[in-house]
Amino acid sequence: MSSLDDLYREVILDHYRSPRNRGELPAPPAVRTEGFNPLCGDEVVVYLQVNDEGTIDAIAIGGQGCSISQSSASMMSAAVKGKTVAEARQLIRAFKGLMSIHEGEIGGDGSEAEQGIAAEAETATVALGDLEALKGVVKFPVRIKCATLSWNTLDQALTEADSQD
Amino acid sequence: MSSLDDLYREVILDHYRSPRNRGELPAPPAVRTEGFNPLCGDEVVVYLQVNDEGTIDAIAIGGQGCSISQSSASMMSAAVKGKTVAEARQLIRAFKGLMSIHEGEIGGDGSEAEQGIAAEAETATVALGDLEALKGVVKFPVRIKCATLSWNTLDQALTEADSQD
Amino acid sequence: MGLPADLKSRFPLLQRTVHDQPIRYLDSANTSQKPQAVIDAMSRYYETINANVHRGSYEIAVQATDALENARAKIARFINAPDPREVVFTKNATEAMNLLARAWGSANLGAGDAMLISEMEHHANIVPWHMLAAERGIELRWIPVRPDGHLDLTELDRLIDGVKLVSVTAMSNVLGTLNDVRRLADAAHAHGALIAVDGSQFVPHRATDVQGMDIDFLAFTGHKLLGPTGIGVLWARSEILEAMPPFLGGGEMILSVTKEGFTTNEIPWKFEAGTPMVAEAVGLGAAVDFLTDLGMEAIQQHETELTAYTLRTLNERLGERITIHGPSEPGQRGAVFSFVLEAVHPHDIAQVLDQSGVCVRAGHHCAKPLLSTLGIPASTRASLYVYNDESDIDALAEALDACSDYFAL
Amino acid sequence: MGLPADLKSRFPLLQRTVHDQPIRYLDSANTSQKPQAVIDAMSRYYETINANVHRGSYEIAVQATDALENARAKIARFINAPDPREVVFTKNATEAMNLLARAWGSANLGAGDAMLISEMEHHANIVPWHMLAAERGIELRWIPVRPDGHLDLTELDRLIDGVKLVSVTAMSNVLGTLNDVRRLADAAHAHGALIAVDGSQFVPHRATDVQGMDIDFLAFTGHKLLGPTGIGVLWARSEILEAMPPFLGGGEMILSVTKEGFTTNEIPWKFEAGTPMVAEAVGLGAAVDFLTDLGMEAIQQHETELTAYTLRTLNERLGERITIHGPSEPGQRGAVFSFVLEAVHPHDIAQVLDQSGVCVRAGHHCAKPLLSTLGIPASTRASLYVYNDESDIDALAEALDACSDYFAL
Ligand SMILES: Cc1ncc(COP(=O)(O)O)c(C=O)c1O
Ligand SMILES: Cc1ncc(COP(=O)(O)O)c(C=O)c1O
Repeated sequence: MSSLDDLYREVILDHYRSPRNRGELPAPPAVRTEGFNPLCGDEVVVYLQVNDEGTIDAIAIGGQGCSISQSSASMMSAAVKGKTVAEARQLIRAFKGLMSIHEGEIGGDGSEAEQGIAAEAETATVALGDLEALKGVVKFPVRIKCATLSWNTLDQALTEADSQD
Repeated sequence: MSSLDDLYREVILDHYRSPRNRGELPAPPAVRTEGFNPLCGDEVVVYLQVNDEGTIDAIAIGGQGCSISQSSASMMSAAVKGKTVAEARQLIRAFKGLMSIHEGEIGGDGSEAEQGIAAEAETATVALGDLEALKGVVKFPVRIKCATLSWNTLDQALTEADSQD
Repeated sequence: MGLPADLKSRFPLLQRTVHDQPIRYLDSANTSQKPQAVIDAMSRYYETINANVHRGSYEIAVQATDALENARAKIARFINAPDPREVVFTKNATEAMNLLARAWGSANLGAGDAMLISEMEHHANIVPWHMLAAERGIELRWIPVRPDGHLDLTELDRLIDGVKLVSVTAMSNVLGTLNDVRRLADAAHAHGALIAVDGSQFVPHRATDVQGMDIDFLAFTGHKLLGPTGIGVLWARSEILEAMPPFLGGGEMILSVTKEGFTTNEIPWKFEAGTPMVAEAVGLGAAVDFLTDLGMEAIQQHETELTAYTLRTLNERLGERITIHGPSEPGQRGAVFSFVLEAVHPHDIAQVLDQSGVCVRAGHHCAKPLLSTLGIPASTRASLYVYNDESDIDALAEALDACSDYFAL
Repeated sequence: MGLPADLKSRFPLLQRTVHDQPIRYLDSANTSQKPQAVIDAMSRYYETINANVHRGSYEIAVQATDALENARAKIARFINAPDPREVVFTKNATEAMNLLARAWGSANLGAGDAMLISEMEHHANIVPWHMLAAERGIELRWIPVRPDGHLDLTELDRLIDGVKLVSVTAMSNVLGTLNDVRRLADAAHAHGALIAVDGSQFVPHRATDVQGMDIDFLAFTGHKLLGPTGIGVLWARSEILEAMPPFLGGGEMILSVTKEGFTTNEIPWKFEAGTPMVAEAVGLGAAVDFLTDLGMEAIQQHETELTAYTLRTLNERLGERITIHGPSEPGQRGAVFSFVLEAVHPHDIAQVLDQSGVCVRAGHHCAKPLLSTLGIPASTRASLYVYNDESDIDALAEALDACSDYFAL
């Protein structure tokens, strides 16, 4: 199963088996946002708390899904915790850049593909750390939506948190 | 054009060029019935007058269409004029027997195909005269509807004449 | 009887490899593979007699028309319909259900009228009714599904009382459950209702007899039946079709058109607006010939044996780690296996199995209400057809075992 | 430029004989013949990657999905659509018009609203509106046709005032008339109306640019475009598609289904209920590649030259005996010739010509209101495409001459 190892890197399986920041936050004050992949039934719930300085001081992840969507959510939560909203948004763009090389081709949403081109530039400059492990997903285009699910949900949560003030 | 001569026998072209009983009858007392082939736009109008003894004492043909539908109508009018209603109905069955060998196969109406089997027996016993010339039509299944159009219209006219009394 | 030993070799796609492994195609409930005979029948149509139908009097137009109408007659015989005019061609089973809902439904179902479907329906037998319900306020009732995968008919009398239409699947595309259609038909008719059957999964796998089942409508789809994409069938009794208003408007379905209005053609053409799927009908006719040559009895026997083998093999090999949904008795179900593997998500299973050439589907199988009832967000499904054999099941079991190890802690 | 000299040889059907004569296929406005490349693309699809789309994560399911979506993208480029998501696959142009009438029409046209079509429309662009009119009491207005075969636009301002939709053909399937779509689009937009174009005859024969024409909807059909039966297209601007309610209900078009209701998928899948016509989309993609390789400019030039040759040849050979309807200037029309031959009925002409291998259509060409306006119950129609050449026209003229003699007194 060698080529599978490109997809299921050890760090991915680790996040899948021991997800970080798993749980709930009281909402409000946190915002609660759901993301949904109708193709496979995957579900991610993001609980997000942004403090007055614009820093994400708490995040929790609920839902269920495949190893890719769940590990991506776990890594995402670890990566944005303690970051400012602006930094988190930059990370979203960078991660989409990492993913978007094939996105859109499988008929998902053309618009994301276009964003992708701009985002790829971003990817070069932002350190993704563990998230780099998800790069292998690009070879499996149907799984890209799994990987980006939690990031799209985070994006929505940030927008909602913004509009709360 | 040799095989065409099976279809366009001399007597058919003769009836096409010089149609018998062409015209109209005042209705009432005559009945007036229209037949229509939506595939090719052919149209036959039958004017029929049946006297108290149940004899067809006048018939006239209107409409327009291809050589097969028009010559069939012309021959039909000549064949039934002076006949009783019962004789005319027998002739209709006999003519359909002549035609029905292929009818129904082209998706026209399955029901006529079934009638056909019974009618073929009739064909053997009734003298069709000139009408035999239309036998060649059977080799050209799409034209069978052209040949039977006036006969179906006559059938309807007879039914209407019946219900007039 | 029995199926020919070389059957797999007649399906060109099954000769290919995937990731250097022989392909193990276990997704026939989704779509079937096509024998060379079906592919060739369509190519031959295009290469020799392609022309528009019902319109031309020249030689190839007559041949094309005959090809279309002969296919219709073959399909009528295949389901034991009394009259080919009762076979309406659609683009898939979904369009057939929509035709039923729109043309029959909008003439016969009004505000306050009730109809009855089941919890194990495919979205194709749910969404058209939701749309009709939203438009006209009809009431949709549901026959529940028991934990063992059978319909729960204990409350049938109450549920069916006052409904105008019962619409159920003959075989579940998720659980493989074979429903007792004749019993439902009798109940429907006893209550003055009509019965429609979704035969998408049943017709490819079992001898179908619309008269024996005593049903009023049957929908099925060509691509699950060794046939091409782009064609499906709605069968209905001729008196019903004759009384129904048309569905789509355009050429072929009219007798006459003026600026003021139109008159409709005879059945079945009244329901076939526009240029029909001629090559697809020819392909479906060839598929039906192929199945008839194999014999539907032999197919049933093959699939029942393989069902027993599959249940036994998966349970033996994976033990506690696997839960297979649906009826446990091989004789009461088709060869469709939805299962959950401990600690591995269906999407991951499908992905990992693909590396071994094993094609299975992960997801909701277009039956979300059923998955809600079963309490699972998604399942993995392996589904078999004439070309599958024990070696495919062995490969499946082997791959599942390895997958389970791979994801184990 | 110019078309390759061996083009006919790439169409297998055109190699056959009819009644021992080489076939002269002159019925392409009805349906076109298919190049080997298109037939092979579909066979190859079935033989190598056939699987259900948008649902599987295994290798061939991904390949099948890519094949479908790549075909969509090719077709979008072919008509210069800005976004592949604007291309909705239907089973034919007729279904595309019904989708428009049902989904857009029922949300946007109510009692008393008016729309405008023309007297030269095909039944596919008439009957769906008659059906909608019967259901909701909309007013259908008609642009008249002049005796020379052009639309009579003298009263356009009055006719278009207050309408919500203009729906016209870009090219008449009876007369060959090319309409000034851009002028009609400007008039529609100036009056706050949308414009739909029936491109069934235009798209196969002329470079199509939905942005250049500034239209809102375009319908066309695969089988007239060197493609297979069973596929058509509705193109519409994405904002319009997004605002439209769904058409048919079932799998693929949903995001979620519960017992209570459903939510719709994104465009274009929202409008594609059930298993799509995958092989047919692949075939249509191959057809579009074939036409693009030939070059739409070269095709237009070829057809315009052949149109001039046809008009000249028929008039010279048959003189007073023939009346050819439609515009007389080769540059203002497509290569579709409806004619009446003195004293011979169209049905007889088609039959007699078939004996010489010449395939023409006789009848009303699914445009009865137009034939009423022209005052003829039926006509004979010869229509050309890329594979026709002067020898076909010579054979037509020869056969018509003989036919006219045969029926002469
Ligand atoms: C102008 C026009 N519109 C629509 C159609 C309908 O196409 P289809 O029958 O493929 O739906 C045709 C051809 O029949 C046509 O010529
Ligand atoms: C039970 C059942 N009904 C209906 C359908 C719909 O078939 P199609 O997508 O070909 O319309 C399917 C398959 O997808 C099915 O399994």
